Amino acid sequence: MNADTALPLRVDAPVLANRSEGGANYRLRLGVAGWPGAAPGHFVMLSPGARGAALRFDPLLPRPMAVYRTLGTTASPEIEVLYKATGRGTQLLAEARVGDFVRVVGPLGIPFSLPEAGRAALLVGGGTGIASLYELAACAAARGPVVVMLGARNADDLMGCDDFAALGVEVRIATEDGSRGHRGRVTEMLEAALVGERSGEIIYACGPTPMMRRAAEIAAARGRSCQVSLENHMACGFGVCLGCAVPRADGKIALVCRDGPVFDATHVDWAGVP
Amino acid sequence: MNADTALPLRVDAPVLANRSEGGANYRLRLGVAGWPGAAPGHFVMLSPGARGAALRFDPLLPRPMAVYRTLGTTASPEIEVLYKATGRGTQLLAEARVGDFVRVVGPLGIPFSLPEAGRAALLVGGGTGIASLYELAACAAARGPVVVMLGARNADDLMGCDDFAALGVEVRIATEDGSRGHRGRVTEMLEAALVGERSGEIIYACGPTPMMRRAAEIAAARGRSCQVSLENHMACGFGVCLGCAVPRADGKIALVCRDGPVFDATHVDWAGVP
Amino acid sequence: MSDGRVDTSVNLGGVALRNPVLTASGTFGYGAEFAPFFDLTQIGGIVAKSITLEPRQGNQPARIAETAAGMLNAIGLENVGVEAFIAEKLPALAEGVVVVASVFETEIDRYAEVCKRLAGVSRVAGIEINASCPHVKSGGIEFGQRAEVLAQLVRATRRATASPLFVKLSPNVTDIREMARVCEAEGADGVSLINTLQALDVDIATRRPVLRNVLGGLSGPAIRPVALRMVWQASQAVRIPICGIGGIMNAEDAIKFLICGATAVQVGTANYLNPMAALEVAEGIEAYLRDSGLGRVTDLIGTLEVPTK
Amino acid sequence: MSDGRVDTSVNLGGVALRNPVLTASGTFGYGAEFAPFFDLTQIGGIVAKSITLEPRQGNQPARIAETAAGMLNAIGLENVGVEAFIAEKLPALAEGVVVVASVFETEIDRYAEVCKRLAGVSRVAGIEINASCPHVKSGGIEFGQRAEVLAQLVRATRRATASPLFVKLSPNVTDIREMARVCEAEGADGVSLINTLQALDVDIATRRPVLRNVLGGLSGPAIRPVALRMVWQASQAVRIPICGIGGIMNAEDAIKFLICGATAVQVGTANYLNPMAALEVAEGIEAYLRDSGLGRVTDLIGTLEVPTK
Ligand SMILES: Cc1cc2nc3c(=O)[nH]c(=O)nc-3n(C[C@H](O)[C@H](O)[C@H](O)COP(=O)(O)OP(=O)(O)OC[C@H]3O[C@@H](n4cnc5c(N)ncnc54)[C@H](O)[C@@H]3O)c2cc1C
Ligand SMILES: Cc1cc2nc3c(=O)[nH]c(=O)nc-3n(C[C@H](O)[C@H](O)[C@H](O)COP(=O)(O)OP(=O)(O)OC[C@H]3O[C@@H](n4cnc5c(N)ncnc54)[C@H](O)[C@@H]3O)c2cc1C
Ligand SMILES: Cc1cc2nc3c(=O)[nH]c(=O)nc-3n(C[C@H](O)[C@H](O)[C@H](O)COP(=O)(O)O)c2cc1C
Ligand SMILES: Cc1cc2nc3c(=O)[nH]c(=O)nc-3n(C[C@H](O)[C@H](O)[C@H](O)COP(=O)(O)O)c2cc1C
Ligand code: FES
Ligand code: FES
Repeated sequence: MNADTALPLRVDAPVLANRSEGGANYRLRLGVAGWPGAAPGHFVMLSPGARGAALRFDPLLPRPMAVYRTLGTTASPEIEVLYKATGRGTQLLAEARVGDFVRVVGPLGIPFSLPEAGRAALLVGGGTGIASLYELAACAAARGPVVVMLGARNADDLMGCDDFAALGVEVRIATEDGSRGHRGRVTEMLEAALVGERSGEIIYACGPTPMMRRAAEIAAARGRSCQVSLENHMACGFGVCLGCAVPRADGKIALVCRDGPVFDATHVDWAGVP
Repeated sequence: MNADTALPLRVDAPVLANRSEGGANYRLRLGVAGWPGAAPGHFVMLSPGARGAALRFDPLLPRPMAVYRTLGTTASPEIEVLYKATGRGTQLLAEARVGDFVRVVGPLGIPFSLPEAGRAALLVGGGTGIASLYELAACAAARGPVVVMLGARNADDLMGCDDFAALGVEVRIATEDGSRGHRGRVTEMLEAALVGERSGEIIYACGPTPMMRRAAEIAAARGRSCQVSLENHMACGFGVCLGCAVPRADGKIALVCRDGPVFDATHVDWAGVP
Repeated sequence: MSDGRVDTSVNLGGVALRNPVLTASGTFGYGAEFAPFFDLTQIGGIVAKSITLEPRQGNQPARIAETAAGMLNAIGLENVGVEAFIAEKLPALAEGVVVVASVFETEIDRYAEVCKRLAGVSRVAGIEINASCPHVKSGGIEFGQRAEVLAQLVRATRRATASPLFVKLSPNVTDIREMARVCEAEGADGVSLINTLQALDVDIATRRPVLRNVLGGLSGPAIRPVALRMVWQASQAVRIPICGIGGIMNAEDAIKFLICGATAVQVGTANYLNPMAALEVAEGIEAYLRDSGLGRVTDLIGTLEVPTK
Repeated sequence: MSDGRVDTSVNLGGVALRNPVLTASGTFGYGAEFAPFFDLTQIGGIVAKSITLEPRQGNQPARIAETAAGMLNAIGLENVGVEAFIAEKLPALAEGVVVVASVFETEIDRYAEVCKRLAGVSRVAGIEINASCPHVKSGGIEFGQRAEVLAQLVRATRRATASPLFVKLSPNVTDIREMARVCEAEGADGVSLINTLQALDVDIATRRPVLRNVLGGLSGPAIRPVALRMVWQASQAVRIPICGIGGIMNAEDAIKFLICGATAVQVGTANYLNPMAALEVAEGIEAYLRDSGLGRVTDLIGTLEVPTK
């Protein structure tokens, strides 16, 4: 079946693993019975503690999380999520133990469109946005040269670098404090990379809004096409609460969960993104 | 210092142990810096999850729990709590792991008055009420003969029997399904015990309201004095919310947390106890 | 009953429901979004997202935020408009799904006009008037906040439609009984309550409201005790059926509303965290009836036993 | 400020407070109960349990219940009465503890009489009128729910006392601004809001209300967004200072109220789960001011930045 058009399901998924990876980073593995598979850019809504013995309604809303990758067998599919335990919900998620259940709704959203065969791809990820790029890097690498640029505040803040490296793609790192790789912003690296380099790469960006906005500007200035995956507050994740609105360049409103999270960077009215 | 008049403190206490004891029963050990000690009948208010990484306000209120016993050293005092994970708060408490923190406010309440030296004591405990009687049994045993009668729905539901036995006091058990000891209610055992037995014992009861009420009736009919420790819903535990009211026989209102939890059974208007 | 079968059907002001569980307007889209999760004919019915005469775009973001056991929203009037609702949204729903259309507008005559457009649309089993909209003429105060304005609104929409007419009340009032009585007097077939409580939250880092619209509506478990109070008060004040709404997360919550006098309930915010919530509520109510030996859900409605002081 | 020292003092309608944190009436007893937990002079002050002319016994149990991120209470009027308050409760408090007396009654003239009894009692820095009491004459509706009744109440109590007079508003109203304006017009020195939201919860096993009194007041984090909305609305409507109340669990919550225009805040339900909550809120506000480079808490009050639509 085609993951791009997979219908979402709701599963109370057993926690198979939930480890700290240093800093605020955690790696969660869930058994998701009936998982239809996911394409790069798909996400799920996770309700931390929803299925603990004690019913909890605070925090109330599920958290949107990218499907970092799909694992397991067709018989017993598993998904992996890389997340940062920063606020109340993700901290609660970090407390989930093997055997606990986490409610999963997904796969959701419209995934990235992959580069045509032979076309080079430049992936730019920052903060939690890095997690949205792993499957994309894997698929793009099968079609053409891939450079992944990962940015973070500091080395601790970086997620998944080794996984990307293991894909055999070129990984460049930037940290604001210089504790690892280039000292500065990942978008500076992007800008530098586009100078003189053979043109035509397609750019993919996911991370904090200012980062994505800057990547969009750079891509436009260099005449490259750019897809971004927006991280918006969501209540439902499947187009019914109308909470995840972003203004489009044409003045209309788009729903990040239904019309995205992946957008052509030129279709977004960046000034209005919350 | 005298535990009876100890001032309560508020401590975010590290969980030293929190094990299941079969059925819904759990045994929690907390490190309580500065613990002034407690007398039999004293209780604490415990806020489950109050100090987890993720601030939780649902469930909101702390749970009243008897100080099952005081352990540790004067330098690093510990208290033990025996509890049943039945509702939302206690189920959350059951999820607390070693290293987590549980907010403790206590010691609280007016403890049991101990039997005069040489006087025999009959302790009747049911359900969660059993936990309020352990320290009492220990102290009473040092003053005269003690018989402890423990009641529960079934064998699984019983708490702390072995601890009582280890005190060297006589332990009699009643379960409603007969899965352990006498088949039936613990109050039937009490009634039987008072027939013909040498009179003058002082009776102490803690458990579900109907059980305590029945024990009070039996004691009155047999001319024995009886103290009960009421289990009432509480918000604060130290006399400020006025939530834990019970009607007294004289028509006035008493606060279980401040004027009790221990009351002379004849002072309670049983018909009005919620 | 001994054979374990129970009758969960109710008649909500002329709308026959297989069970007393509907979904709340604005929390269930136009229905089709939930088809992947369960068979919508298994619940009593759905109340669609409120619609206006023309399509509307709604507010700029941020539109939602999380609060303690609740959430805030200020979506604005975003909807596809009555024509697209009839032409595109209704046909997308499977046979047998009971649909109540929800209407809101900024002027009374526009409310009435939307009701007229819905006349004779076979898929529309009833109309719910969302009275929690700011009334431009009375300076932005909600239609449902002033008895005389509410009376005009109900009168006008009652005249405009022959379908079962329900009025969804605003909880932001001093006396919900008065508002329920007005609806009954003006010929409404039932009242739905509550809509969201007007609220505000602030980001202390930016010192800005968390919502672009500044004020938003509070929903979720946090408001359930207020909703139960209002449903019980309304049930004491009027004879028309009541649809109970507010913080229903599971069957136990829904049963509380039925006990307080609601003939049916609507599941709202819960749909976001659990797209199968409404189905689970319906199943849970049936189980409760069976366990408590009640043969019909109607045996449960309004059974709150009030202690004699 | 560079030297890290900040000025947390505020003047609340004539009452000088070392910091803007008080404790809410009915959640802090008469103060002495908290002496074991912290030095009460370290917070702005305390609002004592509401008192009546005569001692009162209050409601039969159950009086409290837990709800989602909140609690219900129906204590009734239980209190020691104004005489015992003056003779026993006030002297039990350490020097330097700022005490605001809270007054409630069933008749306006009785409210005024309690205020008179408090006249010249040196330990009483101010009086807060609890307007959330059922007014017998208007059929059990709260004094604070009808503008005319509230106006009479404020007028009568204003005449009865020269001390700083605060009116604690009921949130169970259509328009909190109107109620705040009435208080300002009648000469109140400030308004405190909010009191509890009228609510109800049900035990589905017994099909009885969880409280003996049937209805109760909802408090705790659940109501905070409603309280913030009302405080902000009131701050737009009146010039007299506002004391913000509702679901304050920590400093962040309190800061939100200050940003919304409250000159001070009251910590309520939080005192039950954390007897040191008020002290921690006061310390947290000071830390926030220091971290954000604000020299005075007054630089923070009313700084909510509203986006231009
Ligand atoms: C499509 C998508 C994919 C994402 N993938 C990942 C991922 O793979 N790994 C990861 O760590 N994070 C990811 N995020 C971000 C993640 O959803 C937030 O970090 C998370 O919701 C924050 O919750 P909290 O409990 O830590 O914060 P809180 O402050 O407790 O959150 C309060 C509310 O704000 C929302 N919120 C706060 N920050 C964000 C944010 N940055 N984006 C969206 N909602 C937010 C929460 O969902 C919640 O509703 C993704 C977001 C989106 C929209
Ligand atoms: C002085 C005293 C000492 C106690 N000692 C013990 C003990 O040592 N071990 C033990 O297991 N239990 C003890 N209890 C009972 C214990 O407090 C309750 O079992 C517990 O509060 C139930 O909380 P929950 O989250 O499981 O139930 P929930 O249903 O989630 O509780 C909801 C609300 O009701 C209150 N509540 C529910 N049942 C009771 C009850 N039986 N008594 C008081 N409040 C209740 C809760 O505190 C909470 O506020 C004691 C009670 C009192 C008053
Ligand atoms: C995001 C959102 C959008 C809503 N939109 C509408 C709407 O369009 N029309 C309406 O009548 N109610 C609307 N509501 C209110 C709900 O229908 C319901 O009355 C309210 O949320 C309380 O129920 P709950 O606590 O179960 O969510 C909306 C609620 C939410 C959370
Ligand atoms: C158990 C209880 C008793 C209360 N008693 C009073 C009272 O006597 N007088 C009063 O003005 N407010 C009383 N209140 C209301 C509080 O002062 C406060 O306004 C309300 O609880 C909201 O604040 P919170 O959410 O921080 O508790 C009481 C609240 C509770 C929970
Ligand atoms: S998150 Fe609900 S519509 Fe997008
Ligand atoms: S529990 Fe608060 S007064 Fe007893």
